[in-house]
Amino acid sequence: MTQKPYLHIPHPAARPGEAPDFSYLELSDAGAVDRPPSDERARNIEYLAHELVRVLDDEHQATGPWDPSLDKEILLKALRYMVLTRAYDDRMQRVQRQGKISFYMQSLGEEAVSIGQGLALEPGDMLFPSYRNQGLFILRGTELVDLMCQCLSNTGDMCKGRQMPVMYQDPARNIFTLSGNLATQYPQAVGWAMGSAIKGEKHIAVSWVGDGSTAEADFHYALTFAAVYQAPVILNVVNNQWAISTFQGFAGGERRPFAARGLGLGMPGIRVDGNDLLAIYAVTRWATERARNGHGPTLIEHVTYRGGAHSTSDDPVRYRPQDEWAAFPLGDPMDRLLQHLLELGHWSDEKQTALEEETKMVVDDAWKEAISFGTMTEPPFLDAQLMFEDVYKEIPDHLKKQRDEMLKLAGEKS
Amino acid sequence: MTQKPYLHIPHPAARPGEAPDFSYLELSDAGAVDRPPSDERARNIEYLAHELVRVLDDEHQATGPWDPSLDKEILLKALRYMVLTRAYDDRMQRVQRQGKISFYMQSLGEEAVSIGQGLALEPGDMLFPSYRNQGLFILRGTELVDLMCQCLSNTGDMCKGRQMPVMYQDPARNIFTLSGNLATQYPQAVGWAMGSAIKGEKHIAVSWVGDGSTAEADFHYALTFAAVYQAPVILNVVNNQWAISTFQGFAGGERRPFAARGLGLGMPGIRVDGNDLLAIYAVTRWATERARNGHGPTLIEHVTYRGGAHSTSDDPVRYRPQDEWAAFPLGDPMDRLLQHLLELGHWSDEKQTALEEETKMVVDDAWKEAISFGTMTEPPFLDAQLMFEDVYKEIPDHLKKQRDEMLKLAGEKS
Amino acid sequence: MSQMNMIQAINSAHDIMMEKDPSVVVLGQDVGYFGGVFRCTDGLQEKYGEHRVIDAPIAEGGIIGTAIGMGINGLRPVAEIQFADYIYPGFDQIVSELSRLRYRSGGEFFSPVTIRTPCGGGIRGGQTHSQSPEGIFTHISGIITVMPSNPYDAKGLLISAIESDDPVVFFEPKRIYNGPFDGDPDKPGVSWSSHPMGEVPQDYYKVPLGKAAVVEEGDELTIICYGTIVHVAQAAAKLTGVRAEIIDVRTLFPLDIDTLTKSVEKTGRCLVAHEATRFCGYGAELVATVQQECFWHLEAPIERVTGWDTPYPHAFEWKYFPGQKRLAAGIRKVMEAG
Amino acid sequence: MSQMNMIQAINSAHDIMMEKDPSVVVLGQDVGYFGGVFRCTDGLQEKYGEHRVIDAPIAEGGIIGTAIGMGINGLRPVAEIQFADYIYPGFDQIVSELSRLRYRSGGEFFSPVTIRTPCGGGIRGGQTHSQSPEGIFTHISGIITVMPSNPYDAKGLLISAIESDDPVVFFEPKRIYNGPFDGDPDKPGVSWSSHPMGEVPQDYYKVPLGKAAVVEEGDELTIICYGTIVHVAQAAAKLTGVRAEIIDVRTLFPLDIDTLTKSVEKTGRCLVAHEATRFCGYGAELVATVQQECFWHLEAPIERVTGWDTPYPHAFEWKYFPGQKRLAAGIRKVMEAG
Ligand SMILES: Cc1ncc(C[n+]2csc(CCOP(=O)(O)OP(=O)(O)O)c2C)c(N)n1
Ligand SMILES: Cc1ncc(C[n+]2csc(CCOP(=O)(O)OP(=O)(O)O)c2C)c(N)n1
Ligand SMILES: [Mg+2]
Ligand SMILES: [Mg+2]
Repeated sequence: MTQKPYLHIPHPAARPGEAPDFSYLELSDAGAVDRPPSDERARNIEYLAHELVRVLDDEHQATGPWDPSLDKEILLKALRYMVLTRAYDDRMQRVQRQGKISFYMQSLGEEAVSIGQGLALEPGDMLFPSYRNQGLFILRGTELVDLMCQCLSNTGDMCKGRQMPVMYQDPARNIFTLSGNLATQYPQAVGWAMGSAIKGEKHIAVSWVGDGSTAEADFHYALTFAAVYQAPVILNVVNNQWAISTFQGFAGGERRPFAARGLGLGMPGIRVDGNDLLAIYAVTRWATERARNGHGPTLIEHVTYRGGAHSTSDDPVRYRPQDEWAAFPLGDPMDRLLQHLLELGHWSDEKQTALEEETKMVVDDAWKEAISFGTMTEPPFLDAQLMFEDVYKEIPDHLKKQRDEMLKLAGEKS
Repeated sequence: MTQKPYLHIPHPAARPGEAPDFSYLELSDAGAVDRPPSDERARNIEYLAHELVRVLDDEHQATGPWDPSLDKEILLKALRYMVLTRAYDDRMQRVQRQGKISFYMQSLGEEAVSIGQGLALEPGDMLFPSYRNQGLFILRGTELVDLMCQCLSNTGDMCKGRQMPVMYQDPARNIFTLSGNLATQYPQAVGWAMGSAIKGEKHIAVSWVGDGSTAEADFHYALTFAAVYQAPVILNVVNNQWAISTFQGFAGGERRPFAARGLGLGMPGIRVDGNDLLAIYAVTRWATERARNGHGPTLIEHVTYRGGAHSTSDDPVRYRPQDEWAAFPLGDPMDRLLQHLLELGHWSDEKQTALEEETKMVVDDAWKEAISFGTMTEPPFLDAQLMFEDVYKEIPDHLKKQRDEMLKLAGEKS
Repeated sequence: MSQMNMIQAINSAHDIMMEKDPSVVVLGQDVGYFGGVFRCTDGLQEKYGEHRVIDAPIAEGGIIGTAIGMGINGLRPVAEIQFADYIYPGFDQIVSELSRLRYRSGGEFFSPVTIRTPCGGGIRGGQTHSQSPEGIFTHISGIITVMPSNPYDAKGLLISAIESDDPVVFFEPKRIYNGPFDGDPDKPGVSWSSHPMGEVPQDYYKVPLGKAAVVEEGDELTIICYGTIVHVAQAAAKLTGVRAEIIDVRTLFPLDIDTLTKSVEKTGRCLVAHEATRFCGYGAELVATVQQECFWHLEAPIERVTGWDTPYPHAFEWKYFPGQKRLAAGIRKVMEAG
Repeated sequence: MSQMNMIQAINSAHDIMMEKDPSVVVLGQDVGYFGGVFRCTDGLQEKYGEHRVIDAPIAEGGIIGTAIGMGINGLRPVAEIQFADYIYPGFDQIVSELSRLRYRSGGEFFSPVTIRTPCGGGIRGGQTHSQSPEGIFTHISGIITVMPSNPYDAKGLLISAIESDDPVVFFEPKRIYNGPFDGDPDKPGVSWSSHPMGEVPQDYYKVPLGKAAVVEEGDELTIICYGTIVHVAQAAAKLTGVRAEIIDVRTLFPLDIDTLTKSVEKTGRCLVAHEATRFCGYGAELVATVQQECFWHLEAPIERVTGWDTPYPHAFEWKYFPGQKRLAAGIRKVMEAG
């Protein structure tokens, strides 16, 4: 077939007004993908990047070689934290709409990534999250009120008012500070992991970016350095199909999965059902074993869907079918875990209702406490002098002068 | 096998004083690799990135499905231009040693890449070379004297004295201006190719980088944009095993070939014997067909060896065995083509001697002419006012003032 | 004539140039189907097609690198970088390539790329959606740097930029996309429709690159500024009652030195103001140039009022922003000196 | 005490710090087995092993990004960028990350990375091996910027930089690696062994960050400069016979304003000189600061002598370089003014 050169423009399967269509997604059956030993040579396990590791089947049963055989307590913990993360998101989304915070970003539909992976990691492992990993903080125990205070830029804000909402951190729990610049955390995670190896420690680093962010230079740097030095790191691509208004095809996802991006460097990739908490847990354990035992990095692609808008500044109705999420073939991660637990008899609808109620109250209480530290419009306010701190370790003279100028002006009538 | 995480540090097979060892190179037999149709779907031809396309066998015969069946005239033309390129390099290397030019970079051992590919392309195809592609200029007809004048920064210099030696260009012959910054030309080539498709033209773009340069961001950008838009472009990685003092393992070449770097984006890669002019010609034709007929980009890795020092500022004796090139299993590209022509009876040792003599004279004459345009130390000199031109299309006022200041000072005694 | 806000004016400049010149193409993140996160390219893809209004991968260096290549191939690309804070991954292609192409090739190659990018604070964007990095671009030889302060100039300057064979980095102060802003965040927002510079011809016109505008005449003090601060300076001057001559630099490079010196020679006093951080900011060059050219006319030290030398904090946006109070204090200081 | 050139002094600073502090690691292109293209890291890998002196892929952004990560993990990385001209691919990690980490995290994270990079012209490097981009780094809040002018300072400042918990960009003027250079390319090369600042203790010592040095005392004129130009200024002052006070800024940020103002208050005249391009260069800030602080003492406009506002051309290196003649003319101009 001969034709003139043309510019191929990726098109999403459906635009507003059209019927959602996920036929482009290549799916494997639950349990269908082999599980190799975690020290297998990269070139022998390239199939993992092209198939889709799934554990939960259509009957909500765990099946196949990747079934992590989690005990009831862990499963219930996972459910609790997914419910909590969603309730937190929901509340923060609403307070943004009420003008109480300036901005917000939900992780709706992607909660299994943070909760499933968080459960599979050790506390000493260092996390370099993206802005849709609030579940990691919540799971590791960062207080909701602390997260809320950050979003409020109030007197309880861990960032001292410097960052937009959702740019959290938790050094005590080994979670790095979030950046507004996409993908910059990726090579940093690799460097951290290299540092761990240099020091002879067993901790690994883990980082996350979105599908769209894979086009950035830092993605390439991270994969290259990770592969060259066989750094003990897990690099995750959360493919939620969208990057603001552009679908994953604009990041090169039309022909091969993101999990395959490192194969050319000899870095194994695993494509996993990003809405299947068990599968996520299993592949993450596999990758931690590999990294921790000196067999190098793994790239994990989570196939999921961005259930909400990109952020509170975005309106997806303009660029994708409103009912697209409902048609997503991998469903809702929270619901799938719930069904699994019901199926196992570990849980009941009543308990779920009670959990959701209780969670809402927890979130309510946290919010009440958070606003007691001030809001954008209500005191107490952060001291504006903080603006001049932490630019350097010590405040340099010229910043002291500028601070004094500010204070002097604040004291004067205009 | 369990061990502590460690930092894997790539090691070249041999260091100074050790015996060269190329056992790490995975080679295919000549003629052994299948040739698919040029419109074959990328995922069906991934083997091309891992094997090694070779046409010339150990008996110097052309063999197998990739044999381009070139006629005698083209083969002899290829030989002539390889000889000329090497003679040019040799002369320029020597005049640098004599202090006549400030710097030089040879393409010794890699001449087949430029000559083989140059022959396979159309004159309207736009070339974005690296600094080791002098053969492209010579083949397309840029006068040696023009290349020499560039290296001399003299009154005949196409760059008006602004660039270090070897930073040529030839817009009339569709060759872009060289950059000292590695890999920057790669996304530019993709953009040019996108432009060609946007305009509905049939010209393709072709670019080259070294193995070491693949670690740069621009390599990633180029592959991503080329794959996303299916741009009509050929991207070449000239893997000459070394990047100044670091071997190709530091760019991630230890586990998988560079040709495989685009597979994860659905971009076909071909690994070719970079010292086999026939194989290079053949894979390039295949890639041009693919691009020109609207089937998108190809990444070609040329497996070759940097026969000389990195540049005249470098001393490879410090970091690699002196006799490494002699042990390189793919030989010397010029010699292999010569042997093929002898074998075919198209050429003789006498003719080769005559050609080499004649070529030397051509180069001698060119050099004599070039220095008549001035050298670093002998007039005529370029007018220093040129320094202020071409920063902008028109000289802005502040630069006119600076120029006048310079002229005034030049007129004064110090 | 019609009323346009700055977004509409920028959109109109694109539209007119794409209509007029088939070699004009637009690329950037979310600029195509969606029309841009600030909607500056709204409707263009529908009108000119997917081959001329191109959604790009999230790779600023790739956007600029491929735009350069398109420019070499005879196109005239307009690239949008979603926020100026995200231009740094493209910095190498801008500095090492775009701005040096003509020079290094002895004039044989050039690429007429225009890079548009929203800059500045005041929209609660915190440290990664508020930056004004113009001062690191004005130090780079080979590019033109522009920052308009109103819809009329934005359209006329953008058309000039697109037509220019020299590369242009075009900063758009996003705080005034929808209306002029005098620096007082407590006042209700104003729209461009009540502002004379919101009157924008629908057709083609140019505002020349390299020419400053005197937006207020005065004889007591010269205020040199650009972007959002032009409006703040006007309000601050009124506040103090000082008869200030206010100059909107508009094109930061090449700088219209004559307009500045003529004014300072008249007033003898000068204040330089911008939103960017002070140390080594663009204002330093303005001060250095004015003191050089007008030294013997100066009756007081030239004062700078700028953003503080810190990142732009989310919580203290209005303490960071050089608002009316800070400008007024600066004005008084210059007037009282000597 | 022993004689060292600047390369040896820099090497010694690495050696001492690696010996003293096991958390110091070195990474960069060709820095390991080979010892660096300028040999500044020669012998370190042999001594400290491949886990502490690391050859890196050719990816400046990756080098800086991973160095940041190592720093977060408690190491103290020293990253070499082979030429300052090639630092731009790492610009985003420097500006958006390295310099903002402490701030954005409310002081909870920081990464004590030192970035060393050779800069400046005079070695026939043409436009891509001659740049002096310090002025775009000094505009970035959150980093310290240093440029030594001799072996003694180079070692002492580098040790301070490595020990600093703030990130440092450390520019090394490569023209004076092997010997001081007074700006006259026709004179035979001089080695550091005949220069007092080539006397370098073998042991640990520090030159404090943020302190300028008065390298010549004088009362007629203040010359503010740094790097290679310090030596050119000394020669030029001699040429003119003017009793110039010559200040070597050494740390460009934070700037030692007191030393500058004290001198200008004494001399009343000031010349600022650097090799980088003029427009919006570091010199603009020096002029702006001095005119602000010393306005009432100034008897003449502050003059700038700098590289022209063009790229650094290969053929006209010495016409581009602000040599003795240009500095002398600048000195005379300032002395004759008023
Ligand atoms: C360097 C940089 N460029 C652009 C942006 C603006 N931006 C913020 S989020 C986003 C989309 C990211 O998409 P993806 O990586 O898929 O993550 P998702 O939002 O889907 O989780 C863009 C373009 C940015 N923050 N940083
Ligand atoms: C951005 C950038 N970083 C570093 C350099 C310095 N440098 C010049 S050539 C080179 C090695 C390149 O190796 P490779 O890409 O393998 O090409 P080869 O020289 O082997 O042809 C380096 C590091 C540069 N020119 N540009
Ligand atoms: Mg996404
Ligand atoms: Mg190489």
